[in-house]
Amino acid sequence: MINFLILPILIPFLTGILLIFFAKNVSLSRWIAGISSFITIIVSALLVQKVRVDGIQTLDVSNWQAPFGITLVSDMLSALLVLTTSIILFTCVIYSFKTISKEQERFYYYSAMNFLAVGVIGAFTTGDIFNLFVFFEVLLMSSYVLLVHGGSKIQLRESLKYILVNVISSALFVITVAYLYSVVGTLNMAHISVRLSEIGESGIVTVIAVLFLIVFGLKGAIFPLYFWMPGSYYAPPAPILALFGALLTKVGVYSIMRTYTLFFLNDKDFTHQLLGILAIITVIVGVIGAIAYSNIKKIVIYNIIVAVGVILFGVAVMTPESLTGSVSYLIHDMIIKAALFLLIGIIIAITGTSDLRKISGLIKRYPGLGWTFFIAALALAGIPPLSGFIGKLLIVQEGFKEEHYWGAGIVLMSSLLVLFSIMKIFINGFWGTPQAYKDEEAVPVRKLLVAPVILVIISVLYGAGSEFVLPYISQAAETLSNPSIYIEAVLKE
Amino acid sequence: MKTNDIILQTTTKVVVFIIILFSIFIFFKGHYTPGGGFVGGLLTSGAIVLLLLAFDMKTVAEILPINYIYMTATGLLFAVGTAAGALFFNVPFLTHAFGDVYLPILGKTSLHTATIFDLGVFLVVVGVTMTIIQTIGGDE
Amino acid sequence: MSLLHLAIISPFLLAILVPILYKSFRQIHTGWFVLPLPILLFSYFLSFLSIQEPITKSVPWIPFLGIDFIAKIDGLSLLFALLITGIGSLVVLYSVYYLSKDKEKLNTFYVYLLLFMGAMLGVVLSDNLIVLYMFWEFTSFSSFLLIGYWYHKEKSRYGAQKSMIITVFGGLSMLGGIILLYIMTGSFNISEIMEIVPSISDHTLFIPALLCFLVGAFTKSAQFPFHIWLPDAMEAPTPVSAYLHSATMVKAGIYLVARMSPVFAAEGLWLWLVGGVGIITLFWGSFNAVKQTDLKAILAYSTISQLGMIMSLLGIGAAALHFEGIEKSVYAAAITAAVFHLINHATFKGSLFMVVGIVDHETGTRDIRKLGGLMNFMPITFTLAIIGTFSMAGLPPFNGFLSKEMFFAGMLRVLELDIFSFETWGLLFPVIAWLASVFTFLYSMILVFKTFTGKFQPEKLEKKPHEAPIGMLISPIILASLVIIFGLFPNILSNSMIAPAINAIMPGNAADVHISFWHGFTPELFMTIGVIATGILLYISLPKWRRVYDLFPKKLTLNRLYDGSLEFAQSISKKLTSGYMNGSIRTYLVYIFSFFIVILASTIAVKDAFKMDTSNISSIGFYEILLALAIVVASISILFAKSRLTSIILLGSVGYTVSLFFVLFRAPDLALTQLVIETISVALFLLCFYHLPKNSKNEERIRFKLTNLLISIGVGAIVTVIALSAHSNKMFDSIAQYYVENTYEKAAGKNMVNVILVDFRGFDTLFEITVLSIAALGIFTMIKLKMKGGRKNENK
Amino acid sequence: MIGIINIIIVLFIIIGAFLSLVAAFGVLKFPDVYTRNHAASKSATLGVMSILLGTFLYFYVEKGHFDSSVLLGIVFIFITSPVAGHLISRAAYNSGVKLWDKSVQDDLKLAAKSKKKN
Amino acid sequence: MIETVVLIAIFAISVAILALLYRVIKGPSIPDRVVALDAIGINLIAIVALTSILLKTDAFLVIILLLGILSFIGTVAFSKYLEKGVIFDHDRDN
Amino acid sequence: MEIVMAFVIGILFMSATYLMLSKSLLRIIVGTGLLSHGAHLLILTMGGLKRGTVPLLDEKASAYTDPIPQALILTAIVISFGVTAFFLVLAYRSYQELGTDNMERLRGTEGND
Repeated sequence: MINFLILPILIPFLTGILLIFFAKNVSLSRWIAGISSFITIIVSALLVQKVRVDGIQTLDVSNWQAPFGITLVSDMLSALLVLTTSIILFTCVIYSFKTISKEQERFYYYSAMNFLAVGVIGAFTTGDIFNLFVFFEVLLMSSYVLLVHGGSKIQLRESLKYILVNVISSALFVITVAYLYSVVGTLNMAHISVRLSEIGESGIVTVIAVLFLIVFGLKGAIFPLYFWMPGSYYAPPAPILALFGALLTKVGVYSIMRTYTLFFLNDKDFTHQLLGILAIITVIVGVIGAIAYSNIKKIVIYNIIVAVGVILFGVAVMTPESLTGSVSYLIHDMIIKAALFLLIGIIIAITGTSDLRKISGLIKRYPGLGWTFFIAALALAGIPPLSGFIGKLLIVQEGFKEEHYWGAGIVLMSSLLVLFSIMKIFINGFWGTPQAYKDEEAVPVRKLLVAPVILVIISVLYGAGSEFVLPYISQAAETLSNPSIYIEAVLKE
Repeated sequence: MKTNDIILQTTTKVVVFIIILFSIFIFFKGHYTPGGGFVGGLLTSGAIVLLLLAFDMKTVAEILPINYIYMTATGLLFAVGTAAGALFFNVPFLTHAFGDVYLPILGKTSLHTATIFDLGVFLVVVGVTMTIIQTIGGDE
Repeated sequence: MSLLHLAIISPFLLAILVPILYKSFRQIHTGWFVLPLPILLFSYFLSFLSIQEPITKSVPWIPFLGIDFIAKIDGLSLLFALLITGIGSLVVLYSVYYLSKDKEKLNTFYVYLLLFMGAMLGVVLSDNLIVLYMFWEFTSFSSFLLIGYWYHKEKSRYGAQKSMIITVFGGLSMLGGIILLYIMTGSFNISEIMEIVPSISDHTLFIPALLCFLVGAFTKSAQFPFHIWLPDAMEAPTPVSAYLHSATMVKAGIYLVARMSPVFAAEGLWLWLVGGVGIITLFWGSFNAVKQTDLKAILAYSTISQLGMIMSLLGIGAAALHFEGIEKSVYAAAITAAVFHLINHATFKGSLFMVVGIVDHETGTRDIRKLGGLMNFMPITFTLAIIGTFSMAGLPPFNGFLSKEMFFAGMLRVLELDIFSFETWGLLFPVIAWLASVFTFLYSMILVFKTFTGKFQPEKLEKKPHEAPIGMLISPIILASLVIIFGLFPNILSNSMIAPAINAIMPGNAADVHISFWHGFTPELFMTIGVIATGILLYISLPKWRRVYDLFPKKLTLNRLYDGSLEFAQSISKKLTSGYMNGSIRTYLVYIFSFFIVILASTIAVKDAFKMDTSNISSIGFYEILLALAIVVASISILFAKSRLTSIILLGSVGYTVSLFFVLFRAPDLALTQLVIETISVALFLLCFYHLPKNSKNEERIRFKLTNLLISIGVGAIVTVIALSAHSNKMFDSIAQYYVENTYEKAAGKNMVNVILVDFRGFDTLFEITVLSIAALGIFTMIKLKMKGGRKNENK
Repeated sequence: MIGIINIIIVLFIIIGAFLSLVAAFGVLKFPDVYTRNHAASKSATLGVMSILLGTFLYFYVEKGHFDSSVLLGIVFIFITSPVAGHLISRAAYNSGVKLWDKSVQDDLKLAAKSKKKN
Repeated sequence: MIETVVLIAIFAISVAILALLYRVIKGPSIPDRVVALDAIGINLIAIVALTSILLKTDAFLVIILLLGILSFIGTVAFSKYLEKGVIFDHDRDN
Repeated sequence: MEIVMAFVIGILFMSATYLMLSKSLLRIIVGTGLLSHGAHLLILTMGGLKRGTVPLLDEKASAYTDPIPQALILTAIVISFGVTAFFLVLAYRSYQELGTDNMERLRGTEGND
């Protein structure tokens, strides 16, 4: 079936639409949302396998040959990210059953979640730069809706800032695409790549590359464009935060990855150097933020920034291995961030606060929660054999190999501070004198734990089973480091 | 204050008719001349807004008992349905088909699946604008 | 999967079962289920004693990256494996009596302990550095968990965090070293690296790699200045201290140094660093041990110092690599001493920890100021303590005496070294060694005599002291007897264990290891006599010179440095972060836009990207200028608009002008859409802002306005400049020609824009209307969803 | 023939433009909202209709294109413009905008008064 | 000839629009502004018509009717807002 | 003309930026409106202005204006309309709940300790 690769977009899309009709019936909505996201997982897994076996999948939507129509491209990177996204969607959906009030569920909560997934998956899949913008808007629009869903004061306030920043970044995206179109006269990414490589080194192309870095950097929260993020991500409840933390910034990161490996290859000394420097500063400011706060949400939020820096450093180094590392770390980070946010959601539900100084001794009553968190924390810090290790290993290794000693060293040592920041939660929140919390009894901790436990198990398997995962990831990195594979698949030359 | 809106209401009845006719015209001609589902939809909702202005929300709801959110969703279904229809013929998603059909009275008519797609757009636009206007207008 | 792998994994497997066993058999002490495993493993490893050649078994893990679980057992590994399982068995046995099955969470305790055991076995048996690193971190974390075992105690948490930070820091540094080695050699396997080593010693990364490894080893083995975590680790239950923090885990660093010696020892820096840091640690540890009042603290510092001693021996021993023949074996003797002392230390320190545990258990305190005269109540314990401390102090006939003699011998050899400028500074080694031994003697005496002799002070004790139960005594008795046996018959170890270990450290050095009790009247012997004499003198005069310790500035201790830097890091990052994260969106936008301007302006400048080409532009019509003027005037006057209505109307007029531009620029569809959309937007503006206050007179200061102005001019200029350059750089024809040719033929339409929208790029449109729908849903939700009684707000 | 029609078209356009100017001048110069509205809704509408007629003729003659939407537009403006003018005036009056102080008569005030009395 | 005339007419109408814009900004009352806006809308129609002649294309002629519609709806909305303070009534009978 | 348009767009972006940096929420939203106008004009300009007739095939012209930018702008207009509408309603709701439209008073640094 030639349309196979659109199914991961289509299923959540249809689900989102159907859920508009059934929104008033909460339990039916839950069933639909849960089942459909599970089906999406299966379909995406099949897609990954298909890409593994048959190579890059492309679909010329509307049957117009590339570059004239819109082409969807599932290379290994996008297929893997789509799979990860669908897993995260599934876990966040089932987690929501017990955390989001019925009132909210009735107001198109699951529709918005599904549309968000459509946006994210679409952005991962599309092979057209303007279509990427459209999918960005889909996911942003859904994220606005989810961010403000429930309408508490803090949500309203932070949504204002979030939307403003994203409106600006969208406008910049549009003008950047316009500039690019002016220079190359096409929108298909593979075609752009071909034409750009014909141009060779050119000042304007470098400028456009920097513009793209700014546009995607705003979304991916790199230094110095990340300022909006901690405040905005602080506002929504846990499952939404998990979706945001795991998916939204990663779309920005993915886009930088894509454009910087496919388009801007003629002036690497400048563009990739810049990317590398920014990535390293991002790691540093992220770490600084993570150790500054004693608020559990903030700590994890700042860790998103650290991870973004690490991944992009791998992209800046730009060797096949470092790209393998980046892809591996990207997927790891999506999974583990989702898990951490969901876990933190449980902590907040139990204690009613996210202030670490008011939390202690949780492990006595909630050992399961504690140990899941512990493992997730170790995975976050990149302790072998958990999921973060291989990615970081490869990134650092290639950093040293390419003589970016400072950068690689900082990435390596950032693990320590990441660990410190996250273990602060474990040491102070789970250890310490047990205390009683109001409303504690009402929290169905066991049921809530299902979703994060699934994610943590995946993380462990992902790390320990690297041997099975790495061929896929290195296939993804191969496409990244050798754009001609991508171009041939799309333009069928 | 209660006011007498006879002039407005009478004009509105005529004008709404003109607008809707015009929007249908613009919708169908979209493939050939400027227009299309989008502008058509906006115009139709303009007509409904005019009704709302001239009459009141309750009356309009009685005349047009439409849940605009469902209308939006239906529009989306139309659009995505047209697109996904291609899946059954194993041609790429959103592949359109068109052809000339001879109808008894109208003679040779061109049928185009793009029109159904555009109808989806039309419905969505009407649904969305009306949802927005009604929710804001109806908020105390 | 070989038996060897199974041996490494078995503790982990058992760890999984422990909670189940704990739950199912509450009345039986969980320790009994655990005990058989280390004993079994110990006997399994004993079976390797006779094996001459290293045994390597490989299980593929991630061959993709050259990471395989290669278990390799040679003399050194075997020695450690035996230590781990042997001491492990004793500690488990001891813990069965030490930890009450009613009060303690035994399940977690034994899980941690087993995790540690497996991890430690993994460290010493892995040939692959990445796997070694993995187990290395495991030991750090199991140590972390064990130190924090009584997590309700503030000090436990503090100690746990400290040990974790320092050892993980070391671990990461070691990982860096591993990576650097990999870059140089292309392999993670120690055996393979060793073969390649000669060819890489000139590599620029060689020294950094060496330093990285040493940091890893020093942190783990609590070497100066990283030793500060070990005293705080004493918050762990005493069996744990005996096991992890004296006998095994802290020796992982020693293991690493020994293991990597063949790789790095050719470098002079290695000698200096390992030897020097070791000797400093030796002195500093023993010197500080004297001033401690907590029994476990004394032991902790003692451990630090003893580890320093072993380390310095390894450093000096590395000199052997630079010599041949007889001299080689002379220096290699230092390594023999190191290995021998490694074993000895495990025995006497293990037993001492257990003794202290007994004292603690039976009296409720470990403070020597409260203790005294316990000799009469617990004679067996006292005997054990005497054996342990005398061995530690280096008194005959215990094993400590032997290794101390060998240590002195090794240090004296330094005087003869004439490489790496040891001839100038080498004298320091024996001097410091001797001084340190004096203090070692001193604290050993304090440990035993302050506790067991002197005045009995029952009023200061929580419990009435009496002899410990026999079960608790078994383990220390076994260890104490080993102390004596190894002292009297050291050669039962020399060929079975020490020689193979040395072979692993110094390959090709097949010198026969023979340890003799009596060396004759050598300088070492006189040094020992001097140590004893001075030691006794100092012990007697202790109260008089104790004030020496007060001379050390309290603010400059390493602990303060650690606490201070942690606090500093947190407070400075707090300050920094709250400095720029002030919640004001304007501030953020100022940062973002400034970055935008600066980075793009400099890129344009550096890359000389600005280009203006007037050959390709279209004509300028009069009415177009008019419109342009209108749009400029309108948009600028918005800035000065006082009322909100004016600004909305002006925005609307900009929008309408834009649609007129669309008319002029041949875009009818756009003009249509823009007109309608603009109208609706204006209407929405009015609808929504009906409720808002009139533009309140926000006092905007001149500086505020000036910043805004500068930034906005910058943004405008950049956009213009890039637009001009981009337009002047049109390099290709647009793909639009295809649409012109195919719109009618293949898509049956004439309005190209519309056909693109519904057909060519219909996919965009599909999701564009999705965006609209989501917006509608969102708006509907925002207005209609007003949670009853407010939302359960988790952020308050 | 075409020449004549061209002249007609030109005439229509000139008249339209002139009327529009006049209307604008009125809106600019008249003293109160009612008089301004008068200028806008009458003069401007007429001007535009005239221009539209010109346009319609132009396309009909020059291009042979009978554009119904322009005609419909003329009709539409013809219908709606007076209503719009009426609504504005009434809104202005009801929202309390004062008449020009030199106005001589306010019929609506009288009517409202008499209505109240009843 | 027509082109010259059209240009002149466009100029005239532009001047008219500028004058009306002055009224829009100046006020003084809101109905004044609405009146002027309504007139601007009407004048825009003229501009579009004239531009179509200028560009010799009938593609923009639909805009004429569209603008008429929008201008009418806008004026109605404005006047209702001025008169009643709300734009939509919930139920006129109450 | 493209050069003139580049400057017009620059000025639009300038005004938009200035407005978005101010404190009042309304001015900020007006700023985003200007921003999208600027962006749309930019797309059109970048496609080349007046390179032919209206992109309707009836015109029997030798050259047509590039239709792609127009299609892109159309999509962008619709999207920015959706966003603006949402933003407006959000502002409205925020004012209801929070009682101010001054962004400087809406800092809020929860969890910043």
